Amino acid sequence: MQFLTYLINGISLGSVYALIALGYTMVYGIAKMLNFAHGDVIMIGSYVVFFAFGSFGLNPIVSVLLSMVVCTILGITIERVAYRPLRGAPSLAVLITAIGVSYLLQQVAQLLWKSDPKSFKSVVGLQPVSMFGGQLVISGETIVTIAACIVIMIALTLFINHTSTGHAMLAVSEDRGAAQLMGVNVNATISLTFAIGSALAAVAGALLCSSYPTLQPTTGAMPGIKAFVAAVFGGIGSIPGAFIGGILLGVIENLSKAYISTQLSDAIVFMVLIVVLLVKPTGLLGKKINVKV
Amino acid sequence: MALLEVSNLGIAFGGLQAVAQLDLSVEKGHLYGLIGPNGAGKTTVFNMLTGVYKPTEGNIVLDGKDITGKSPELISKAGIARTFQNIRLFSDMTVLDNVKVGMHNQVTYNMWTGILRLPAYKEKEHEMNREAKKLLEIFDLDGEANLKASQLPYGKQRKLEIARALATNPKLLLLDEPAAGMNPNETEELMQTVRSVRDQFGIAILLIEHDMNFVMGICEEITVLDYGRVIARGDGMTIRNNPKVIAAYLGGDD
Amino acid sequence: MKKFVSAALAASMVLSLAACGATATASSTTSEAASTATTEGGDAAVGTPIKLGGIGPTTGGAAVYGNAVKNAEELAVKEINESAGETVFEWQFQDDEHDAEKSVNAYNTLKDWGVQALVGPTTTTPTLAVAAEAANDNLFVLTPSASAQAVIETGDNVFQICFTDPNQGVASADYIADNGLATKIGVIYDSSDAYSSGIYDKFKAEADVKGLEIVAAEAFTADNKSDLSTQVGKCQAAGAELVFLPIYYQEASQILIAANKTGYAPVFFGCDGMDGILSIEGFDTSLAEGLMLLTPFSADASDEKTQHFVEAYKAAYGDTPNQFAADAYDCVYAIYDAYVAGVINGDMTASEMCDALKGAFTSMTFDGLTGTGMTWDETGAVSKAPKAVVIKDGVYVLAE
Amino acid sequence: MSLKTMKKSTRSNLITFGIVIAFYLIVSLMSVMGMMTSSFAGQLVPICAYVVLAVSLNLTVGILGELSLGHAGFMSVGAFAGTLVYTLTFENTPLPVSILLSFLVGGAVAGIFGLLIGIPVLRLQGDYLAIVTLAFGEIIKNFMNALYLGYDSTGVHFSLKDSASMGLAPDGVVLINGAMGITGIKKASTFTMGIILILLTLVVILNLVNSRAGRAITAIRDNEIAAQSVGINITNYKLMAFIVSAVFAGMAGVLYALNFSSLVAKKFDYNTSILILVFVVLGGMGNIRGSVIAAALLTVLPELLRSMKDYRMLIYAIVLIVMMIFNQSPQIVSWRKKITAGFKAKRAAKKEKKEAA
Repeated sequence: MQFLTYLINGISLGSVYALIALGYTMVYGIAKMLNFAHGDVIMIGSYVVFFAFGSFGLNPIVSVLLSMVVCTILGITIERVAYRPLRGAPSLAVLITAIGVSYLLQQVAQLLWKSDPKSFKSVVGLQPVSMFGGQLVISGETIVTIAACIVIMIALTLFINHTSTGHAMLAVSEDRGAAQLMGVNVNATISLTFAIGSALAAVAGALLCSSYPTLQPTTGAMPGIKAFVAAVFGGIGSIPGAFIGGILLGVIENLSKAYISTQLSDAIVFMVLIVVLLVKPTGLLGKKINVKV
Repeated sequence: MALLEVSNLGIAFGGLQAVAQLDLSVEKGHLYGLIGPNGAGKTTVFNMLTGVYKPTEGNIVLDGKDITGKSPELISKAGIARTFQNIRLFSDMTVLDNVKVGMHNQVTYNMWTGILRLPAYKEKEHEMNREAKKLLEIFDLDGEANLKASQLPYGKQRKLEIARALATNPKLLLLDEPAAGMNPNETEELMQTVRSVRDQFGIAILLIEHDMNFVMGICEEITVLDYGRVIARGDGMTIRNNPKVIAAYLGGDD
Repeated sequence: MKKFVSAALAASMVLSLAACGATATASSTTSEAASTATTEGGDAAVGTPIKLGGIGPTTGGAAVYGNAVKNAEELAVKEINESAGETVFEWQFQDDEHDAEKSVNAYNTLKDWGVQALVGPTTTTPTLAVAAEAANDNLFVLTPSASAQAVIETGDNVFQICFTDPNQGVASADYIADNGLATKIGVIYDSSDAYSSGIYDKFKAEADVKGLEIVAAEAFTADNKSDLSTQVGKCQAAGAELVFLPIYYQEASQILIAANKTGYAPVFFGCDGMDGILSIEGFDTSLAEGLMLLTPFSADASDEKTQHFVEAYKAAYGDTPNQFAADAYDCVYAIYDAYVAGVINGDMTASEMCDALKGAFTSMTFDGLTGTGMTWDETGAVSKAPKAVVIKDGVYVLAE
Repeated sequence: MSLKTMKKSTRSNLITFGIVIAFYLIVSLMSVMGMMTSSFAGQLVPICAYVVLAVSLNLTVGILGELSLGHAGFMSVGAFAGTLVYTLTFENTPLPVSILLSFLVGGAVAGIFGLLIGIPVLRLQGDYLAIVTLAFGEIIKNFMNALYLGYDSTGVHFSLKDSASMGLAPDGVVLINGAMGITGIKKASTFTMGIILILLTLVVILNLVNSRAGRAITAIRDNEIAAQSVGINITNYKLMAFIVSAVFAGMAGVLYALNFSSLVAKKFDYNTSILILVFVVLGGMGNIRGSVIAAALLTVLPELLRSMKDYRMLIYAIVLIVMMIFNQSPQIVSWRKKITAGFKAKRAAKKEKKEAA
């Protein structure tokens, strides 16, 4: 029974990673860039929800929607101002700029909302599900997070494979030059990708902080890195991969905390990651890269 | 025994048999052509010969030594050099350095000699520079020695690739569409160069080419591939009149 | 292109070198100007102001502590200067991002400014680095909150106003054992944090002596603190009746929430880092009901000093001060006491002032927010009585 | 040989050395003349350490072309190994010997880790490799944070849990105390040592780059398949680049650690790795001189911004973004080229006019 509890803890954590990783992988898959500022967009989104829902008492759904709008605008602005000028530059240049944006967002948050932590009020009203006479409890947040992951995963897959905009995204991801020749507006498509990624970040932020309610300007940083690891774990660019990677990461992390060492759980997670990548160099569900000679 | 003996060579990707039952033998000093319609498996043959792909069946013997399935590095050391269909130069390095990289296993000194600038360093570098410049002269590239490879015009890039391949001191040189993208004048010039390279270095050359004039003009023997199998073999005349070849190229349905 | 970039970089490098020189001169002139201004404007009897420097993380993950210290120091300096009617202290605070290297940089910046005594750094790791530098310079260091034993071992110029970690660990174990709170103890601590693991080590040693059984000792790290439910679960599974939390209040609040979710309700017991838990914006304080902590300070205390401080702090910075702020406030006032006693004045060199303050601190008794009758021994450790408080109806109540 | 007839690369290298030596002379002169601020003096050793780190990382990122996000990990193992040697030997060995020994051990240990991390490098590419190096750095950090090491009369003890689990006798000495790391280090690093390490790093890496091995490494970056086709052993040269890079990162770690009285694992986190990467990218990938200058400049920058108070790191972030765009944006680069070309043309025209006149 104890094992099941730890497993459930792992799945709840993993579902949060998965939710963040979906945004990562989406942006990576289409725009081919590691958006290191994704975690910080999540943090900004969480603050919006915190104030809208916690302080002004708006309806939780309205708060999350508001946060999605704010994050979408933020995401598009970041892309326009910081990333677009670097299109065509080496990918590392964009990576470093993304890190700069990440610092910037953290600093702005600190100046606006100060560094003292806020305790986030959960946006999930669902009662926990209790099983085996209360020995096993699954929180409402976990259920909602997993449901959100699955809905988003399916919606994204459908959107990309079955709409013309989605096809445009695929074309941009395959070959930007060719897509442009075929009349796809590359800039608009990438902007849209960032818009969707950032809207997902807002949802992820609300659910991250509902499960783990300490909100600070640095809140997004570490989950952001972990989600990035999860995305790579599952095969970066692959939407189901992000989900599986996230869940696995959370489960491994929590089981190693439970049965091996709480100090070394991160080291264990990362070692598993390295082993997985050695066996499957492009992650669990990643596409094999074939170099044509 | 011929310089290169290929017998029953084949490779399958997944379920797709890309090349099957290929026999090929190239004599020392010969100019040999490998032709066939697009997708016939010509480049795949090159990739097997140079170790990029591991054949699923058959043998490759170079100068009496079995090199089947060896790594590209070892095959280069054994004496096969190549150029690529889509030019693969070290584009951020100078033209001279590209050729010097080609000499990697010809003029050697270890890491410490380089770091500590031991006397051998100067000596070997001089030797390399001298040899490299000679090669560049042959291809009329000596004037551009200090340009970056990416700054060269297309035709010269193709030549540089051949120069680099020759720098490895090969016994057999594989040229993958050397005349692609060249105008008739350039092609003519290239034919001269290829011939003179063969004569000067006394090596065998196996080339893939779509330009029939080029192939017929310089190759002593030609093998035609279609769907991964040999459909004809012989000199230019024989090939030109072979109905199977004509059918393959014209897309006939016999 | 590359050439252009390197040329540009080189040029700015030279500029920055020049700027380095220039900043120093500029700042010294401004401070001179400032001091002249105060002498002209103040009463005739005014002495040279004492330059107090503060260091702490005002950006990055630990910014909440640094900002508390910064605000409280600023408040104390302002109050002192106002009530004295003269500029007793000039004060400057530098950010160290909770990093030893940056903290030494901050210290050197303060030195260039002419700092005479240091109130800081805030966190343990930076303090260790700065204390060693200050020991070389013989500059007085009074840290509000760097509580490791190693901090005061660095030199005889280093004093703490907070409890030393071993002290807290031992005091906590003693309190738990002596009051018979529990025999089966769980601990959740931050193994990546010097403060937390320091207290835990000593707690464990003392618990063994006192016959307390530590049934679960679970750690988390700075990178791995969003999910603490497994640690809570392990304490629950091990049957811990009391969970000792030698950690800061943000993580503690997460643990309380996680325990509440699974219906686990042991006694939670914290140290001074726990103070602040009731003032987290948005935190449901009913979860902290019954939480015990050993703390030198409580923002709810009814004494006049505390109430005045909390009010002034709230008015100036908008939130409730925590224990870091209180410690920093005390630091400034302790040095002010030495000034009032005539031990130090602004005309002393930093080294003279250090010697004078060493003498003053080892002989004086100080009443502050975080304790009355505080004294210091030669090592720089403070002696004050921690108060055990328990949270009842959302406020601290002295535990019997 | 005059400067003009010299090979272009040799000349460029000499300029790089010249910059470092000039920097040393200027700083020495300033400190003799008493013009040095404490703030700047205090940054000198870290600047040297970061320069060495940037130059060594440039070997993997710029010359070999593999993205590494774990450089701080090498720095960490080097720093801990070197500092341990130093604290154990400095009391009964002549100081220079003790310092030299700690640098050698620090470099060697980091080199071994370079080999270890080099192995996955051979199988992975691009972002997957980047994440493995990041993971490596985090594993090192996590592990060192949990490591307790000490010795007593019965021998060496260690634990990965807490200090009590070491089972040290009361007379025992704790060497590494978990998150507290190593404390009470007697400061030993000097600016001169730092400059010597920079020069050593530059000599080794520049000479390596301009030799047979360096050409092989560059060739692998430009085109791995072509490099194989001319008989280059990819494995050997990738590992060589990783190991050399790690050795110097380790030595930089020792230099850094011996500059402070305490050493904690937390310092060497992924933020530090990224910071070093920022130096490399901003200075220009493969451009060693650029790394030297960018590392020095960006280390000083946050200190220069101290007058900005609360806005310091905000401005730092903005400067970083603006510099990246200014340096790397294709449009701005071509725009800048046009302007400089315009200048050159004007100057040439002027010259011609003069000559004509």
